[in-house]
Amino acid sequence: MIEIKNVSKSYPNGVEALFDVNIHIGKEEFVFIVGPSGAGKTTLMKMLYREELPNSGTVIVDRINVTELLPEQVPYLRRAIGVVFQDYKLLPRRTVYENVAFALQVTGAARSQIRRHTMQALELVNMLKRASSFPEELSGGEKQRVCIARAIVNNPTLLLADEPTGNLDPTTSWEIMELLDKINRRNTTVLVSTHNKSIVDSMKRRVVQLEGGRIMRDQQLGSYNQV
Amino acid sequence: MIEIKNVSKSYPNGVEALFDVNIHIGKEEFVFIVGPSGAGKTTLMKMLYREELPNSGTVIVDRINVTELLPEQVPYLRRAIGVVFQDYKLLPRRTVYENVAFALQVTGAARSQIRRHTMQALELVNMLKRASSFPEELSGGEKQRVCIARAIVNNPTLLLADEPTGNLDPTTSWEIMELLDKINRRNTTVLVSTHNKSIVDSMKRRVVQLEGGRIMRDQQLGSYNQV
Amino acid sequence: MKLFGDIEFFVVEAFRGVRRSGVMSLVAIGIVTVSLFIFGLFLLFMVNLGNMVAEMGTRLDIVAYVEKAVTPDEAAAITEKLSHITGVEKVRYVSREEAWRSFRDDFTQKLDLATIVGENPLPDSFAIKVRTPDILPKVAEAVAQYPEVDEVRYSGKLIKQIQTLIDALRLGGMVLVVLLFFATLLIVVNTIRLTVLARETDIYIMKLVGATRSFIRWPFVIEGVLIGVLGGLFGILILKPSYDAVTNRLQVGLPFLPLMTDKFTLNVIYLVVGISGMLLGMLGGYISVSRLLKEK
Amino acid sequence: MKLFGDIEFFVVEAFRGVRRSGVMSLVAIGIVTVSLFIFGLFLLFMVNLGNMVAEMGTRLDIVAYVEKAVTPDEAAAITEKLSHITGVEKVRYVSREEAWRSFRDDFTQKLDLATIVGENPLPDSFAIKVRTPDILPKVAEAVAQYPEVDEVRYSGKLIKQIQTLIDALRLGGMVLVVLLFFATLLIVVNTIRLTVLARETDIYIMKLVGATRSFIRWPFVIEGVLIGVLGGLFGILILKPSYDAVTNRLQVGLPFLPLMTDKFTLNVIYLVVGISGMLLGMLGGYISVSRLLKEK
Ligand SMILES: Nc1ncnc2c1ncn2[C@@H]1O[C@H](COP(=O)(O)OP(=O)(O)OP(=O)(O)O)[C@@H](O)[C@H]1O
Ligand SMILES: Nc1ncnc2c1ncn2[C@@H]1O[C@H](COP(=O)(O)OP(=O)(O)OP(=O)(O)O)[C@@H](O)[C@H]1O
Ligand SMILES: [Mg+2]
Ligand SMILES: [Mg+2]
Repeated sequence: MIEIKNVSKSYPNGVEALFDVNIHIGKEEFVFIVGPSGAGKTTLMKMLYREELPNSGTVIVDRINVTELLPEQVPYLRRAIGVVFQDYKLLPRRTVYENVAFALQVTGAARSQIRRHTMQALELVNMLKRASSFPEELSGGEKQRVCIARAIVNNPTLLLADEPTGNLDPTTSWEIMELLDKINRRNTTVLVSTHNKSIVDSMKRRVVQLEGGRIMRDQQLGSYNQV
Repeated sequence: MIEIKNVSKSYPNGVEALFDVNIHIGKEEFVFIVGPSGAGKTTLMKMLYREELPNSGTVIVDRINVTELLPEQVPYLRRAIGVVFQDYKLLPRRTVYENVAFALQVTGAARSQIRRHTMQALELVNMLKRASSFPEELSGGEKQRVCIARAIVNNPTLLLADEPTGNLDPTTSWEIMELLDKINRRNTTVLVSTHNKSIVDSMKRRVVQLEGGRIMRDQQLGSYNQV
Repeated sequence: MKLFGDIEFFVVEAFRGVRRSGVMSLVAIGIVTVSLFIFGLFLLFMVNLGNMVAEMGTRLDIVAYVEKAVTPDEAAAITEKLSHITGVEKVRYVSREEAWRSFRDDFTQKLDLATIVGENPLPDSFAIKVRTPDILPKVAEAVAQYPEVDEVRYSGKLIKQIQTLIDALRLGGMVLVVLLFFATLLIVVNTIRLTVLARETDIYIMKLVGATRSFIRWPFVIEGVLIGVLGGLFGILILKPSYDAVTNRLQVGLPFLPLMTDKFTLNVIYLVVGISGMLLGMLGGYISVSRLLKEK
Repeated sequence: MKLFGDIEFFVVEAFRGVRRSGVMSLVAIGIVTVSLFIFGLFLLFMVNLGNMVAEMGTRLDIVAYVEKAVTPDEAAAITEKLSHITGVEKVRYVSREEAWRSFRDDFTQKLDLATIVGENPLPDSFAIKVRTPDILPKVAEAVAQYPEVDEVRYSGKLIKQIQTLIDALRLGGMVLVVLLFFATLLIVVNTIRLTVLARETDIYIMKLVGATRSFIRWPFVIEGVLIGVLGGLFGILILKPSYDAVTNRLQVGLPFLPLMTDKFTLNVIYLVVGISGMLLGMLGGYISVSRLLKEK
């Protein structure tokens, strides 16, 4: 599903966020990306949905060479990838419902489908009752759940969740993780970047550890800290 | 230091965020506010620096009746309170340095003082090397640390930290908590809202648990979950 | 593609955009209103100025003198004949007695010509008004063909001056209208750009969740059209009563001013203002959103 | 308070604001430039129109007739005397021979008056130009006091018409200038409001970290001034060469048009444009930021 080869990335201001990163992730996998603040986790994900291009190396997602994609093709790549952004990136002038529905509207889905799927997704994250609120009327954790709903609403083939439980209490965090796990079992590749030690430790999945832009560890059935 | 009496708050859209809340917090205290997503933690903090006014009840901070404060006096209240906002609220068109310095500039501090204190605060959260970056060039955890630096830079008498470690790895989280603890011991009241179970459990401080806008538990030397 | 569904979606989105941007949309509509009002006012002013100068030209008479005195019947016949020349607006018979009276009134206050000259030396004549000053020479020539007409006079020099002035005004007016149109364009387009720039983040997020360029673009373009149309409409709603009030006032104080009050021409001008609003709004939306879409 | 430190801080902040808002500032400056350019153009147009009408008025002569023929020496003396009347611009001696020649040229093409009248019935006269048409009657009266002067003539009816036109233009021009000024005000103020609205969140955050209203306000006000001044400056930079080019052109094609080319008046107009930019920018910044500060 994902093939990252010799990818290096430095930002215009000179920060080297990734350095010669190589990862192969299969279609059925559920992978945790861990590492300290500023390690390059978000940057790695940005490579996959082409928000940023690597300075060198290739990125292949679902047989598509992301680095060589034409600008016109980028939207179609992004529709196949659901992203839970670390900073939510909700549209401020749209309600919760509209924010989630938007991810379906861009695909040109039928109105009835949009309605049904949006309701379902909001139900899954327990935000249906706040459907008509605007993002600024939500608590941190509520925004995060709306963002999760938007990421899963159009059944993406790849789900990137960047710190999806940073503002959630342990109980809700677990529910979300179980949701991601269920989505993974329904044939969606899932990549979760997280600082939540207890979740990583209990779920026993593949763990990729980044530090200073380099892969320090890539371990099946791993835990948060190297053992 | 803080005296919250019979405070209820419902937002214009009808959501009841707080319901008859009573808390007394002494000058020397370090208090954790815990509770599920949407419990009212952020709302409670907003009452203290008067971003929101309660529908009923009184809020007294440092002998000032916040609910009766004139608009002209609000800035002075806010200068005495350092806030780590859950969503950071960094000024997007200002560098990290400028963002932190701004909290001092509003107080009319001397230029040399501003420089010294800003540098110190950035050093404390380990962000000095990124002083000239703009917020959008930072990772989630880096933004969070800048926000912490801004909150502590003018030695507030009260420090409110809303989920200050949501985007930080466990190691950095601990460092930040130790920093907050040190600040508390230097005679600053500290209120931390958090979902971080392990930190609350190990620090053994007073824990106030909110749920659905009501106080469910107010316990000295408490842990994250009721025992 | 489900084109109609898309169009409906875009329109709904556009309305939502205008509504949800609140103050910003209102301010933008206000700016567009004012610009188009000024543009319309200027158009009206230019049309009136042109009208006045043209009218000034037609006030000049061609005077056709006849050799011998004519009877009232002959006078009526000649008036009738001359009226049929193309471009002639009005023909008036001026008897030699009338001419002498007015000549004396005009010129003999001091120099008692009447007593000097004794009898009336003037012939009968016809005063001919033409529609536009530029056809004066042609009409004069046509009038001269009539056997009854002895000699034709009109002030060629004055006409040339007026013609030059009309040409200058026409050219200058055109240049100014084009200039003001571009000014309005710049203001409207850039105002809409400001409203779009304020939603840079929205556009960026839309791109991130897989929206194609055109999917993002069209609602903004339609929003531009909406702002432009509303601005144009309000502009007209201020323009029309203002113009009516001003012309009514002027007509009373300065009845000799030839003001433009032709309903059709006025409506055309109002339409031009409205359509300008629409097109400029569209252009504004298109350009601004395209700029933002291009990045990365 | 450390007032100077504060002012310095506000100015630095303002410059930072303009620079960091990038495209938005540029667009705003562009809109202000265009609006002020139009405003300036209009001011110049109005001044010229006023000039032309006034000039038209002064082209009217007062004619002072003397009873008996005068010698060249006497003529010079009378000319000198009349020139000293307040409001008189120019006095020209017209001998009875000259008057007769021009009278015949003007009126006797057809009617052979010269042969009818035989000898020259006209007296010597003085053609007197006045500075402004409204003082014509007063000057005429003053001229009539001179013993050498037999009778004074001027066309009262034409003067009244022209006076009405001048008054109408003066009033209309004033109304239009005020109107256009308000239009410019609305555009500039609202443009700056758009740039401030886009930073609503910034203002909100500043309030949260303890900034007082005036601390937030002044940088925005100064930023408005900056945008206004820059817009005014660029407006003048386009206005001046445009006006010079147009007047040069017109002077060649229409030498009889009395165009305004007085350096001082022009500079005053340019200054007005520049200062308008500054004041409107300031007002824009003040109003917009105050609106945002008021909420809560
Ligand atoms: N747009 C940008 N411009 C410049 N530097 C950037 C940009 N985005 C990220 N960086 C820098 O790149 C490095 C990696 O950032 P990244 O966001 O990938 O970290 P992260 O692992 O997601 O951290 P966190 O856990 O704090 O979210 C950081 O040092 C960050 O400051
Ligand atoms: N501005 C607002 N308008 C309307 N409702 C709001 C607003 N802010 C918060 N709420 C609602 O009030 C309730 C309490 O919100 P609050 O932000 O205090 O929760 P919280 O305890 O901080 O949650 P989290 O842990 O997710 O940050 C939530 O249901 C939220 O949706
Ligand atoms: Mg990150
Ligand atoms: Mg919260």
